[in-house]
Parts: sequence; structure tokens; C-alpha cells
Amino acid sequence: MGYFSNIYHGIRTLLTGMRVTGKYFLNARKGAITQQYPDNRDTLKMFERFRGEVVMPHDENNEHSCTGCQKCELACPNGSIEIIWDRVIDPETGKKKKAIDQHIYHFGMCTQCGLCVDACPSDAIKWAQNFENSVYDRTQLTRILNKPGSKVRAGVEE
Amino acid sequence: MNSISNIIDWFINTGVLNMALIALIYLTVFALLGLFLVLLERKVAAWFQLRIGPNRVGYLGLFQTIADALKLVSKELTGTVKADKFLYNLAPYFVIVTSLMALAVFPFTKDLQAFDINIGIFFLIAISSIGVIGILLGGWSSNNKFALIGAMRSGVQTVSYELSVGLSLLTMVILTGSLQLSEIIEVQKSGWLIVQGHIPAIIAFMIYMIAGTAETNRAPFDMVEAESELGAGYHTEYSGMKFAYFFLAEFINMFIIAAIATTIFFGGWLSPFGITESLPWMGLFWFLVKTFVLVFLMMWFRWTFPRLRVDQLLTLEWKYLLPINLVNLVLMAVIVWLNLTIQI
Amino acid sequence: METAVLNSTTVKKSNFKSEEYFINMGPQHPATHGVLRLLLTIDGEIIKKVEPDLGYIHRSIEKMSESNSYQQIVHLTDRLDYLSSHINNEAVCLCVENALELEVPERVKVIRTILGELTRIASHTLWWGVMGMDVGALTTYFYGFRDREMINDIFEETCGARLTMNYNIPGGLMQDIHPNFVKRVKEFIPHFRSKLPEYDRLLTGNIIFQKRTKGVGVLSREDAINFGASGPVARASGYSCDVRKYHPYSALDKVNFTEALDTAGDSFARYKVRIAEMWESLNIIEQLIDNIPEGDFKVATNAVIKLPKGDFYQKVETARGEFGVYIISTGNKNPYRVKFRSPGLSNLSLLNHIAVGGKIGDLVATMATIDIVVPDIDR
Amino acid sequence: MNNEALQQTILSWFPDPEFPQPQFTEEGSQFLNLSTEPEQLHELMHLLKNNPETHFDYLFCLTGVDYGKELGVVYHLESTVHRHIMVVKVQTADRENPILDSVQDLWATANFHEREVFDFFGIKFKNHPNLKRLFLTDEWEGYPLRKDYVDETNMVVK
Repeated sequence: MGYFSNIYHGIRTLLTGMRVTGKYFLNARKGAITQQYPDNRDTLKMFERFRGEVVMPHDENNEHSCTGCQKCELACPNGSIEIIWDRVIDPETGKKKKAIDQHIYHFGMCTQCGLCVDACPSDAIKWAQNFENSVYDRTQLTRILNKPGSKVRAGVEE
Repeated sequence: MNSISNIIDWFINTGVLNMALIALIYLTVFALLGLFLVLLERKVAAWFQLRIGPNRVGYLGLFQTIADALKLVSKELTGTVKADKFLYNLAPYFVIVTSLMALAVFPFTKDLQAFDINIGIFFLIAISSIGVIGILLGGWSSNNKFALIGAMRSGVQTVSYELSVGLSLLTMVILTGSLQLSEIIEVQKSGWLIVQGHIPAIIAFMIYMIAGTAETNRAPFDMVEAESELGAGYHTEYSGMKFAYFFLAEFINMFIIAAIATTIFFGGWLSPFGITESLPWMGLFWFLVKTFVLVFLMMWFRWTFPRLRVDQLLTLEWKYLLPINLVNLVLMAVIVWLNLTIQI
Repeated sequence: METAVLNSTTVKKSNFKSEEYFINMGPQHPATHGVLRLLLTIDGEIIKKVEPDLGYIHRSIEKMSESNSYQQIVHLTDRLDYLSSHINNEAVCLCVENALELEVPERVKVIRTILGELTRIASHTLWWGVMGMDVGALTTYFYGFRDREMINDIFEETCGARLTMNYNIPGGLMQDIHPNFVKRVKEFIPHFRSKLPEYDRLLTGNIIFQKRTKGVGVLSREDAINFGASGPVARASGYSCDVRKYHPYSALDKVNFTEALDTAGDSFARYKVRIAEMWESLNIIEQLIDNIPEGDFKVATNAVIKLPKGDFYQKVETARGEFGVYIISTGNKNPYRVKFRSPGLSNLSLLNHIAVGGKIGDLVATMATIDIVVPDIDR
Repeated sequence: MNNEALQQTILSWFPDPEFPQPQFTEEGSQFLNLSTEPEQLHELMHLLKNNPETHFDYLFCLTGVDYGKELGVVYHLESTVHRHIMVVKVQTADRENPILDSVQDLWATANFHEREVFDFFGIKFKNHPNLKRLFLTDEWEGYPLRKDYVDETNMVVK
């Protein structure tokens, strides 16, 4: 009888499998998990911690809080951050102080590990949530994070 | 002038023109049907898999496969240098021509039948097994080891499953007493054969569907392509339109297997309980409805089951399907002899 | 000469001449899960020899680590076995913390364990989907990914990335968990509990699937040990080797779970062990998720970490098996030598042993249950 | 078996003081460390594996190391019966033609790992059946994980 019980058992397991897929077929409309990506741009919201790219927020006075301490540059495993800095005389105290000229970010080399943001003592850089980063020319991936003419916010110390 | 009109007369009188026209119409309709089946397969697969499926080209993606076909037509035909060129080029036509030929004998309605021969079922079985020669040729001549393995598997598979298809249809022929498809449908006016033949007919239908799926080389019997094992199997080296012929043939074959089942088991164009008997053209509707339900069943198999291994394929055929089929044949004969059929 | 001898013996037996031939499976092949190349020697459909050819994506992470600081090494391990990246990160962090004799807060331990088990489930759901696809049932792929997406969302919300998370740092975690974390995990557990039986109905019980996997690629316990197998591959052969049991790390010594074991050693046993592991991981998460202790999410370390002189080894259980980090330090801020003991390389080395004599289809099923991730092998 | 007992057992195998003794080093470290000479390696490994008291049948890590002057291999062994772990280290000072005994006849897993060590450190293993490069191409020159390896085109030194 093993022969026939094999057949019965086989057909039963096959029908069990077909019931699972059949159930999804009948609920196809509401069950679809497809993300229709370029169409749902408006509703697609990344989580606030999502690591898109490193940005340096500036306030309304075009001031940032980067002191040029270079901790992010040291923390980066891939050398994707370069800081060009100079010592300038602080007009208030009259002392020489480190200030950044350019905070260069090579996005093409970045692996989004988050060590630079973690290392920053003054929260000058943070993660942006954009994710559409493809460009035609990789020179466009080299970004200067501080805006032209910006300066460090008063009171931010190393 | 006289000679030209003579030739034209000859064409009209002998019916060659008629035949050519009918062939052209069939070709167009079934090429489109093949494309539609591809779309259906993709949609059905998507619905089984929590996806949406093609929805970009045209309303609900209805023109997706037309666009695909245009793309395939415009593609470059590549091939291997060391291929046997003649056979390599011949193979796709073998496959597509045989599957289109099989369509000629189906009675879609009472009057819509291109070719009503008195050995209809025999013709269908014979034609459908020629297609495999195309697959064998394609796999062997493209000089690729994966393709060769695929082709050899297809040979093994078709040789064995031909038997089951033939025997399960033969079982039904005992019931009808005729090989002619139009007569088989006439017989079913007193109940579809699957009802008339009850138990042996249902067994024959199940075996037919299993073997038929294997005949079309579709999952769970897609040993020939076996994507995860052989890459693309026998059509690895084909591109463009030649690949499309293989692809289209697979879908038309699927339609043919479903259409045979419809004709033999489910009364062809007959409506259920004769509800639309007064409207003969509704026959086409019923024929297509029944056929597509069976096509859907085959798609359901494909998107649910894993693939068999090549030796298990043979075990299934020779140890299970064939003995059951032979017993079933005797059972059917006994039932017909004792007149135990159900007549409505 | 060898083939001639072989032929003469087979001729006597079967009077049928057969010829062996080579076939290249990969590096571009659907079943090799990445860029792995297998040189197969085949007789008809029967496999006579499998020789893996590796190195197509070798990035020399061990050499790179020698010029990176310890914090920076962590993010490189994301790129080894990318499906258990969190556990790999944890291994490096634990190794560094042990060397520094640094005690991390309880909260960190518990969170690491929860995330590790979520990673294991995510990896196994992907494996389940791909396993089905390898044996020809394509629908499983999407069902597996559906459930994996939920875990990836949890990761993304808390860690900021879906795959290469780099959430662990030596001394703790990069950020505290997201406020929604506990809620989402609690939503996930009942959801996945309801989906796992569906996995069984669709694939495990299926007669074709069982025929394809039972008795295929049988690995004995002795061979599993001899070939250095670990993880579900070894446990399916009856070798109890769960690092979580024998060398518990993080909060794993506080939870109760049973190690999934089987004795058959075939592909189906490996399959069942992984399914059982998903259930166990759910149990572990459930025990911990309500009791995440309050406290800091990291302890302060020096910006430049210098390990004491010596060598340090830490093993953890990733989704694929035993992952080890071996650091030789000379007291500098960079390690002198780092070795990553990847489970994949040992597990792949036994492929030739268990695949010979099977068919091409068997090889594919065996490969799927060994569950290799090629970047893990090509470090 | 704890580390002291292991140490006693292993020392008792080498009673002859004339013969080079295996050295136990770094007692404070995590596992028991044992240094041995290349000539002794295979014999020691054979004893470690087959002696029922030690029964180290699971080789879970095989690491090649370039110590600067010497090239060495580190074996991490575990017993599946006693569940104890120990580390065996072996070094050879010959950098041009370093030869060590293969242990792949004792542990099959060593086959691939020794090929990896050969690939990256150039240590040749005697009696290895298939000693060829595992990851790199056969025509690769040099052994990349050695400390003195230079590749000016492909390597960026920070």
C-alpha cells in the first residue's frame, strides 16, 4: 500500500503548496509589496537616521559650527574628507584661531560608515536623507561642504 | 495575359489562395495570442508573488509584450562561431512551425475549424512530438555544453512523457470511439467526457495535465531550461528573434495542451448545460474560457512547485504515471463495455 | 592514463563507454550566488569532481585592516558576510573590548544580541527565498524578501543603513536605539510567527522539494569536524557547535534557547536546522525585547585605541557559522595582523566531498543549503 | 582539561631534554599558547589530534603571519570532546624558501587554508597535494600580505 499512500501524500502536499500561493493570488490587490519607485517619490520618506550623504548645516547667518579640528578627517577610513584650514585672527579676542577654508567631501569614496559624524565634537556635520546620488561625472561627487563666505558660529569651541 | 489569368484561376479554383489566407490569419492571431499569453504569465506570476507585474506600457501594461517583441525583432542575431550554422538556424523554425501546425485542427466553434481530419487526436500527438527535434537540434548545434545537457534532457523527457499523453488521450478515445475532433465534441453533447467517463476520465485528466506540463517543458518539469542549473539550457546561445521563436513556441504549446484538454475532457466549444446553444459564436467564448482556466492551472503549478531532478522525472513517469495509465485504460474499457458511463 | 584505466573498468561492468568532460559553472551563473567559479568534471549528469576557483572579488580586507585603526576595521567587516554584517561588527568590537578589558553596559549587550538575532533571521529568510529559487520554486524568493524587508526597516530606522550597518563601535553602539525600535520588533515577532508555518506549507512539506533534498549531499559528523564546518552545516550533521552555547558573548548567557540539531546531514537536514534557528531566534528576541535595561549606550574610549601587545581571538556565531577575529597587536594604534576566520571558506571546502556522485541538480541544492556568501570567502 | 593540565600532558610527550621542547608562551593570554619548531610540527600536531587526552580534532583557524624577520603560521585548535582550545605557533626564519609541514592529512580543512597562506605569504607546505594559489591568479608576483610587499600601482599607503 506504500505505493498508493505515496501518491496520496504527494498530491496532498502539492495541493497544500498551491493553497498558499492561491491565497496570495486572490489577495493580489491589497497584498502587493511592490514599491513603484519613481512614482512614489512624494510619499517616500527615509528614516531620520538614514545615511545618505554628509552635509554641513548652515544657519540663516551663513554660519556653521565646524572649527576645523580635523577629527572627522582622522576618523574617516577611506580618506574621503579633506579639510583645508588656516589660522586667522579672531576679531573679538585678537588671538589666532584655526578656521576652515574648505571642507572637502569626496562622496565617491564614502562608504557611509558614520564614523565622521560620530567623531565630530561640535555636531557640525550630519547625515542628509537624500538617496538619489547618481551623476554622470564623478567630479560632481567631490563636494565642498561649507558654503562660500560662511564662517564658524560664535561660541563653538573645540 | 491569358496565362496569368489562368494561373490566378488555378489558384482560386484549387483553393490554394484560400488556404494561404487562412494560414496568414491563423499566423497573425496566434502570434498575438502567444504574446498575450506571455503577458498573462507575467501578470499571474506577479499576483502569486505579491507584485504588480508589468504596468508601464499601455493601460495596465497591456502592450508590454508588444514592446518586448519589437525589441527582440530589432536585436542583433548573435551566435557561436563553432556552431553548426545550418542546424542552428533551422532549429527555431522547427519549434515554432510545429506548434503552429497543431493549431490547425482545433474546432474553436462548430464552424470555425481550419482542418477537420478524421485522425485529429493522432495528428496532434504526432505533431507535438516533432517540436522536440527542434529543441534537440538547437541545443546540440549551438556547441555549448549547457545547451547540450539541456537538449539531452529534453529528449529524455519528451520520449517518456509522450507515452503518458498518448495513453491518457487513448483512454478517452475508447469512450468517444472516434479520433476526429469534431465528432468527439458531438459525443459530448450528452455530457462532457470528464463527466461521462467519471473516475477513469478524472484520472486520465490528471495524468494528462502532468504529462502535458512536462511536454511543454514548463516548471516543475523545466529540466530543459533549468535556470538555476543550466543558465538557460538549450537556448543559451540564441538571441533576438530566434530566441523569441523558442519563447513564443513554449507559450503556444501551453495553449495547445490546454486546448486539447478542453476539447477532449471539457466539451470544447459546448457551453455548460447548453445555456448558449442558440448563439453558435458563443462557442469561441466558452472554448477560450475553458482553455484559459487550464492555462492558469499550469501557471499555478509553475509558480508554486520546485523543479524535479532529471532522474526523478523518469521515476515519476515510469513508476507512477505509466502503470496507472495502463490500469486506467483497462478500467475505462470495462466501464464502456458494461455501459457504466454517465449520460445526461 | 587514469581515464583509460577508469574506462576499462566501467566497460567491463556496463559495456557502455562514457566520457568525462569539464564544464564551467560560474563566475556568472544563477546558482553560485555571486562570483564563484566551480570547475566541474562531469560524466553525463553525474558529478565527478568539483573544484572551486576563488578570488574574483578579493579585496584584501585583512591587508587593509593593517593600516586602519580599530574603529575603522569594524566597518570593513560589513563587507565580508554582508548578510550578517551586524554580527561581524560585533565580533571585532568584542575582540577589541576584551583586549582592553573594557566592560560595556548591560544595555549595549542586550541591544547587540537582539540586533544579532534579527540579522540571523534576515539572513535566513533571504536564504530560504534563494533556496526555493535554486530548486525551481521562484515564488519563495518574494515571500522571503517580504519578511526580510520588515527587519531591514527596523535596521534602517535604528542604524541608518539596511545592510552595511556599522552600528557597533568598540565600547558600545554608535547611537541609542530609536524610540520606535521596541514597538517595531514587537510587531515583527507575531507577524513572522504567522508566516513561518506558511514557509513550511509552501516548501518544506512539498514532496518535490523533499525528494530534491533528502539524501542529497550527505555530510557525516566526522567529516563536518574534519573539514572545519560550522554553523547550520555542521549542526545538521549532528556536531553541536553553536558558539552562542559554548562561548556565549553579549547577553546570550542570559537567555534560554535550544541549539537546532539534526543527525541526517543531508540538504534537508540543513534546511530544517535553519528553519528551527529562525524559531529559536524569535524566542531569544522575545526574552530580551521587554527587558532592555536602562543605561548608557556606550562607554567612552580613547579617540585612538591602542591594544596591549599580544594576540586576541574572538569567535561569534553568524548566520553561516563560526566567525572568528584574530588580532595580533604590537601595541600600536593599528593592528599588526588581522585574520578573519570566515565560515564560508571552510564550508565551501567540503563541497567537493559531498557533491561528488550527485547530479547537477543535486549540486545546486547542496550549494544552496551550504549557503555561501562569496565576499565572506574572498576576503 | 584546564590549561595547566594540558601543559603538563604535552610536556610529558617530550621527556628528552636534548630534544627541542615546545615552548609555552604568553601565559596571561586567552588561550594556551604553544610554540614549536618546524621539524617538530607534524609530530606534535599528530599527537595533539590523536591523543585521547587532548583530542584536538577541530582546526578552526589557520593564520599566516609575517613577524618581520620570520614567517609563521598560527593554528587554533579545539577539541569537540573536551571543548578546550589551544593555539600552536610555528615560525621559520627562511624568508626566501620557507617550508613547513602540511597538516592537511590531519585536518581536511587545512587544505584550503594552507593554500590561502601559500597564496599570501609564500609559505610552502610539504606534502600538500594541491599547493597552488587560492585567490590570486597563478601569474601573480610576490606575496601580498607580507610586510615587505610593495605594489606601487595598486596599493595606496595612507
